Amino acid sequence: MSTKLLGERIKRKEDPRLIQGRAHYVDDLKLDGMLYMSFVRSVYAYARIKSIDAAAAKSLPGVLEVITGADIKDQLGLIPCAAGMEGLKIPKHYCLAVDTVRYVGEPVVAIVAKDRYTARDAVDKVEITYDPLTPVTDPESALGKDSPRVHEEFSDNLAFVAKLEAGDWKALEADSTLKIVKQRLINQRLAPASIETRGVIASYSLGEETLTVWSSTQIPHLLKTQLAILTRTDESRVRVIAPEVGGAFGSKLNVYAEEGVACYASHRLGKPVKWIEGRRENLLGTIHGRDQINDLELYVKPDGKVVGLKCNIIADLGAYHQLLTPAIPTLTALMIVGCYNIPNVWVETKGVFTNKMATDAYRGAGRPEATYIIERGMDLVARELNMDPVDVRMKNFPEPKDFPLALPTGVTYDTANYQKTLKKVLKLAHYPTLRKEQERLRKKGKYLGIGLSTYVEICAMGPSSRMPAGGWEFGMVRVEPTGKVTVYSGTSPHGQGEETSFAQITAEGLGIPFDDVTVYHGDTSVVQHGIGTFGSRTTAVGGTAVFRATERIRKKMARLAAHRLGVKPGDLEFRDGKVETSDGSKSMAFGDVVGEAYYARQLPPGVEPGLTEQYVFEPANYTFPFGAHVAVTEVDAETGEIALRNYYAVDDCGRILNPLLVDGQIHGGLAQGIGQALWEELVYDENGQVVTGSLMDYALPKAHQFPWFDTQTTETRTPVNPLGVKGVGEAGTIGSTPAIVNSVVDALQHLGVRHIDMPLKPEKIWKILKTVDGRQ
Amino acid sequence: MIPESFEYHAPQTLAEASRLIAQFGQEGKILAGGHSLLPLMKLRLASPRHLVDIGRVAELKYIREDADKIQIGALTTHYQIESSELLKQKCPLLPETAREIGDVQVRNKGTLGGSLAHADPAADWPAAILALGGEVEARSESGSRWIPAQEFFVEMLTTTLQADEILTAIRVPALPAHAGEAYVKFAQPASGFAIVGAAARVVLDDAGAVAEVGVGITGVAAKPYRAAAVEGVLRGHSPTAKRIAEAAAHAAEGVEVNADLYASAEYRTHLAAVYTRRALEKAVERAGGK
Amino acid sequence: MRIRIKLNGSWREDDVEPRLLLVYYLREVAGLTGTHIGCETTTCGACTILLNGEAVKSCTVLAVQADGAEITTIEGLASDGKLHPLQQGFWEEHGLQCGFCTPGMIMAACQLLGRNPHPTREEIRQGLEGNICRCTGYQHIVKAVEFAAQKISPQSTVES
Amino acid sequence: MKIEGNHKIPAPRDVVWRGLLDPAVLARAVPGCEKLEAQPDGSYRAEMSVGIAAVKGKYHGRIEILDPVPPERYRMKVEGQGTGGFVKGEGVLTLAEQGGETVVSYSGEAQVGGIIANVGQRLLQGAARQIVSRFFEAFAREIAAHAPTAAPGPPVEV
Repeated sequence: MSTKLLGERIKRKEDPRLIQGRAHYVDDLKLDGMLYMSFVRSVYAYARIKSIDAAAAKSLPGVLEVITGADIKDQLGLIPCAAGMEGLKIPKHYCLAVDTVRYVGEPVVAIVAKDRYTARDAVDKVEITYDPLTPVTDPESALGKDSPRVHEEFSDNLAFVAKLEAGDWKALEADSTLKIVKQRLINQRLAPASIETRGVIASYSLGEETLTVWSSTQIPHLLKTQLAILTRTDESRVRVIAPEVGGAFGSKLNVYAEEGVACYASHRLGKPVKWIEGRRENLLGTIHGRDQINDLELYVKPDGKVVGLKCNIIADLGAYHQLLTPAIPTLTALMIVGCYNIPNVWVETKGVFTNKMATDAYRGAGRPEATYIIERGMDLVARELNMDPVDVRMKNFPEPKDFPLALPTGVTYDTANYQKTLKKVLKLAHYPTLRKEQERLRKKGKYLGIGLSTYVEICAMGPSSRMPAGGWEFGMVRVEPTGKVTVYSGTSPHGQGEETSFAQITAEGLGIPFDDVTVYHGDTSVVQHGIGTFGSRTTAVGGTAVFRATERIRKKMARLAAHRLGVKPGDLEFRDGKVETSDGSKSMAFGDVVGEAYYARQLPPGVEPGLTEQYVFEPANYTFPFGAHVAVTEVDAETGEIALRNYYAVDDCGRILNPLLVDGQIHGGLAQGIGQALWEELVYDENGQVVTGSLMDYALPKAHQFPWFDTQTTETRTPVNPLGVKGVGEAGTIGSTPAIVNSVVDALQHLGVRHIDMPLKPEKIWKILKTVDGRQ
Repeated sequence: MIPESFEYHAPQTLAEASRLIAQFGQEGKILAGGHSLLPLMKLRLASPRHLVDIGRVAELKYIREDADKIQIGALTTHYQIESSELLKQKCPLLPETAREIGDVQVRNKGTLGGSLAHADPAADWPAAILALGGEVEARSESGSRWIPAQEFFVEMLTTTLQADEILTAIRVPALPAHAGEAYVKFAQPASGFAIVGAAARVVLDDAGAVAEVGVGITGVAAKPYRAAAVEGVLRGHSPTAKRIAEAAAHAAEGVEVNADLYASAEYRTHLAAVYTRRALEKAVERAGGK
Repeated sequence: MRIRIKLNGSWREDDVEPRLLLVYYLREVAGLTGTHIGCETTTCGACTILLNGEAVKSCTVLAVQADGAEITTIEGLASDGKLHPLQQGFWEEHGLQCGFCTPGMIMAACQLLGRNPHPTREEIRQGLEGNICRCTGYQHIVKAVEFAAQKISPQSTVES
Repeated sequence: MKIEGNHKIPAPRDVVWRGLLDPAVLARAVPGCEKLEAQPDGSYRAEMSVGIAAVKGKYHGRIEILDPVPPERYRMKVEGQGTGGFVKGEGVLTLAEQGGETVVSYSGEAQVGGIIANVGQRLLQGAARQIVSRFFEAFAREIAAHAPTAAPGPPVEV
C-alpha cells in the first residue's frame, strides 16, 4: 500500500494557529522600540501643493519625524512598474507627492511618532495648502484633445495603445451574409478589499546595516529586490518577510509608497517603524481592479457560428502605474475569444491616465473582463438569432480533439472539454425544467432568469518569456537528520492552503506521514528564491518545483538505499515510511536511509552527504482551466430587486490535489464575481472624490446574500506540468460575473431588455422596467 | 480608527448623569451603547470633549407593561427588545423592527434610547415609534417631560432634546384586539441602513374597517416622519388591496426626498410607496383583515 | 483610568486612556492579538468578542466601558487544550482561508449557537450578517457551524 | 452636488440685500460662524464650525461676492479648508420682491472633499439642505431683529 495523499480531502496544516488566534499578521508583531507611521493624504484629485505647514505636528509631544516629498525625493527611488510594453508612458511616481497630487488618497506627508495615537493626532495638525486643478475623471473624454492632462510632461493622457489583429478582416467586412452584433459593456472599478488591510514594519539595523521588512505581501522576493533598489540598499542586506497575510486578491502583488517610506524612516531613525493601513486608506490608496469600457462587435454567420470579434478597450489606469497596471488590460485581449475558436480577431486597447488610484491585478486581472465581454456577447448572439444560449455555445466550442489549440490571440490552450462541463452543469441545474418554469412564471408576470457562462482562463503564470519578472518558481526539500521533512517554496500563499497541498505532494512522494512534512514560505532569508503567489500559479508552478525537488530527494535516497540493500535504485519504492523493493523482500526504514545520507559512512561513490534538493520549475506554457456556470435569479418586477435563487458551477481546474481546497477557492471566487455583478462598485464622483470610502458605502458580499452553491468538477489534466494541475484561484471570479448578468438580462429579455451594466442595482432594473413596459 | 482625546465620566445614577450633562452643555455627549457615537468619533467626525457614559445607570434598563401601555428604558438594547417575550405578545412591531437593525453584534450593544437620540435619518426605530404613536421621555435636573414621537424628530441628527436632557424611556400602546403591526425595509447593501423603512400599525373595528392607523417612514427624508396622507386615505375605510395601494401611493407626500448613491429621489419615492403598501398589507393581515 | 476586566477567565487591572478602544486594549495592552481589525466602521466583525457573554464588535466599545466586565476572546475559547467544537468545525470543513476574519467569525458563531443550538442554514447565514469574509464565499463557514451545532448538542434523528 | 432652493424673508428687498452683504449680520446668521472679516479685496475671511449636531468640522476659508447687481443678484464663491477635507461652492443668489417680502433663490454647485466625501455620501445632500435652511432662518431673524425698517410680517416659516 502506498501512502495516498494527492486527491484526498485533507484538513489544512495552517488552521490550528488561525482558529486559535495564534497566527501573526503584521499588526500582531511588536518590536523593541517600534515607532508608528501615519500619512497625510491628498483630499484633492488634482492639485498643486502650494505649501506644507508641519510645525504644529512637529511640536506635538511624541512626534519624531515629519517627512515630505521634497525631503525624500533624492533619497528614495521611484515606485516601480514592471510592465514593459512598447511606447508605454511611465510617469514619475514618487513615494510622497512632489509639487503635485494626482489622486485622492495620494500620500503627501508621513509622520513618525512614538505610538499610533500620537501618529494619528499629528495628521490633523499638518496644514497643506493646495491650488486645485481640473481633474480628469472620465477615461473617454480624457482622450479628447481639450482634456486637461494628468501628467504635463506627456502630450496626452494615452499611456499606451496595444493592438492585436489576426485573420482576414477585409474578407470578413465584405461578407454581407454576416450579422454584426454590437454592444458597449462597462466593467466597473472594484476594490479588492482583503479583510486585512496592508501593513508594513521596516527595521533598519544601524549596526549590521541590514534592512528587515515585514510586509503583508504576495511577493516577498520581488519586493526585496525592489526595496533594495528603491532604498539604495545592498540587496544582500535586505530581508523581506511576509508573515501571515490576511487576504490579498492581487492587491498585495505590488510595491507601495508606504513600504518605501517606512524603510526610509527606519533607516533615518534607527528604529523599527510600523504602518498599518486604515480601511478608508485601503479603499482610496490600495490598487483597484477592472475599470474598462469595452465596445464589442461580433461577426456571426446565420447559423450562429461566430467568425469575427472586434473590440475597442479603454482601460482607466488611474494616475500612476503600480507594478503591473498597464499589463492588466492586455490580458483581456489575450483571452477575449474565450472558449470559442474565433478566427478573426481585432482588439485595440487604450490605457488612459485619469486622476484616480491605479488599477492593477485584482482576482482574475484582465480575464474577468475578457470573459464578461465574450460571454455577454454569446448571449447577445443567441438573442439576435433567436437561439438558445446553450446551442450558440455548443456551435462555437472546439472539440476536445482540437487541443492543444493555437488561437489567433497568440496563446495555445492546453487541454479542454467544454462540451462536457456545459452538459454537466445543465444536468445539475435541470436546465430544461428551468426553462419551462420560466415560461410558466412569465405568464404570471414573474421574472425568472437563467444565465449561462462558459469560460476558459489563463493560469499558472507563466513562461518567463511572457512574464514581466520571471515566471519560474523555486522549490526545495530538505530531509532533516531526524527524518522530518522541510519544504521551502518561493511562492507566498496567503490563505490558499499550499502548506497543506505541498506537504501532500512531498509526503506522498516520499511515502511518509503527512504530519512529518512542514512547509515554509514567505521569508527571503529562509527561502532562497521565489516569485510569489498570484495568477493561479502557486500549485501549478510552485507545486511542481516542490514535486520535482521531492523527486530528486527520492532519486538520491533510492541510490543510498540501493547501495545498502544491493539492489538497483529503480527497483525501490517509497511507501509507509520505508524504502523497499516492490515485493517487500528488501527494505530499509525511511529514517535509516536518511541516516545514511547524514552519517555519510558508506556513501556510494560520487554522492555528497546531506539530503537537500532544489528545483526551479520553468513552465513551457500557461494552463487553461475552464468551466460552465448557471445562475438562476428572480427579479422583483415592482422594485427591481434581484434574488439569486440558485447557483450551479462545474469547474475543471485539471487534476485536483485536495478537493477541500478546490471547493474553497471556487466558492470564494464565486462570491467575488457575484459581488461584482450585483453590488460592488468603487465610485469616484465627477470631481475625483471617492464616495465609497468605507465598508458602509462599498458593498462587500455577506453570507445571507448567497444561495447554496451547487458545485461539481471535471478533471482534464494539463501536460504543461507533471502534476497535471491547472490552477483554481481565479476561476470562480471569472466565470460567475457574466452568468449573473446573463441571468438577469434573460429574466427581462421578453420585455425587450438587451443589456444592463454592472452592478445590477435595483434602481437600474426598475428604471429599465419602467421604460420597457410603461409600468408605474 | 482613533478618536480624539476626551474626558470620560461614568455616573452610576440618573441624577448624577443629569448633573454632568447639564454641566458640560455643548461640550458633552451622552454615551449609551455607543453604536451611533463611537463610529463617528473613530472617524473624527465627532469629537466631544466630555463623554458621559450612562451605561451603568441601572434604572434605565427595563421593559414593562403598564395598563395598556408598554414602557421601555432607554438603555434597553436592540437585542433585548428583539428577544422580549412580553413585546412579542404586546407590541410585536418592536421586536420585528429590532431584528432589522444593523447586525447581531450591533443589536447586542446598541440601545433604543441611543439610537432615537442620535436621530439618524435612516435608522429603523423612529419608523416604529412613529407608527405606534409613541412618546419619548426626557429628563433633566429640572424635571421630566413626555414628548410625542412626531414632535421629537426635528431634522437630520436633531431632536427636540435640550442640551441638558437625557432620553430616559419610550412609551407605546400595547397591541389591542383586531390590530396588526409590521415593519418592512429596503436596506442599503453595504451599511444595512434603510433606504426605505416603513412601519405600520392598524386597528380594525368590528366591521373590519380601519379604526386606527399609524404609518412611520424612515430613510426617505431628512427626518423620519409619520405619513399622515397615507393614514388619511385608510382611516374609516375597509382596507381592501386597492385602498391600501391608493393610500400607500402618498407615502412620500409633502417631504423632500433624499437622494444618494444607492437610490435617487425618484426611486426612493417609488420604494416608499411599495414598502408602505407591503407594511400595511402585512399589518392588516395580522389584524385579521383580508 | 484604572479598569478591571476578567479576560478569558482571569482578572486583570490596567491603566488606560479613555479613548482606548477595547480592541486595542485586547491587542496591545493585554497582548491578545487574535482579535483583528478589518474596518473602521463597525461593519466587518473581525474584532468580535464576547462581552459578558454577548458578541460585540470590540472596535466600537471603549475599554473603559468594559470596566468590570467578563470578556472572552478567540484565545480563551479552547479549554484544557481541547479545541472548541466551532474551532473543530472550521478546521474540519475548511471554514477559513486567510484566517483574518476567522476569530471574529467564530466568536459570532459562538453567540449564534448559544441562542439557537440547531440553526438552519438560513439562520446561520443571518446570524453571521455582522461578519464579512472575503475568501470563502461563506459556504464552508455555514458547514463549519453546522458541524459544531451537531457536536455540541447532537440532534436526535427522530423529532419528538 | 447641486444645491438649490428659495426662502422667503419678510422684509423689503433692499433691506435683505444689505443684510446679505453685512458681515456682522452674516456672522450671526451663518451656522457655526466664529469669525467673518471683510478683506480689502472685498472678500471675507471666515472661520466656522460646520456640521450638524455632534458631527462637526472646523473650517477656515474665504467667501467672495462677485458680479453684484444690487439689489437683484450676485454670485457667491465659498472655499473652506478644514481638518480632513474641504468644501467649495459657487452659486447665484437672486432676490425677488413679492408683496413687500423678499424671495431669495439660490442655485449652485457644491463640492466636498476628504473624509466627508469619502464616507458621508448618504447624509451629504440632506446636511447641505439643512445648513442652508438654518442660515436663512437665522438670517430672517437677524433682519427682523436688527432692521427696524423691515416691514412687520408673519412669523418666519421655513
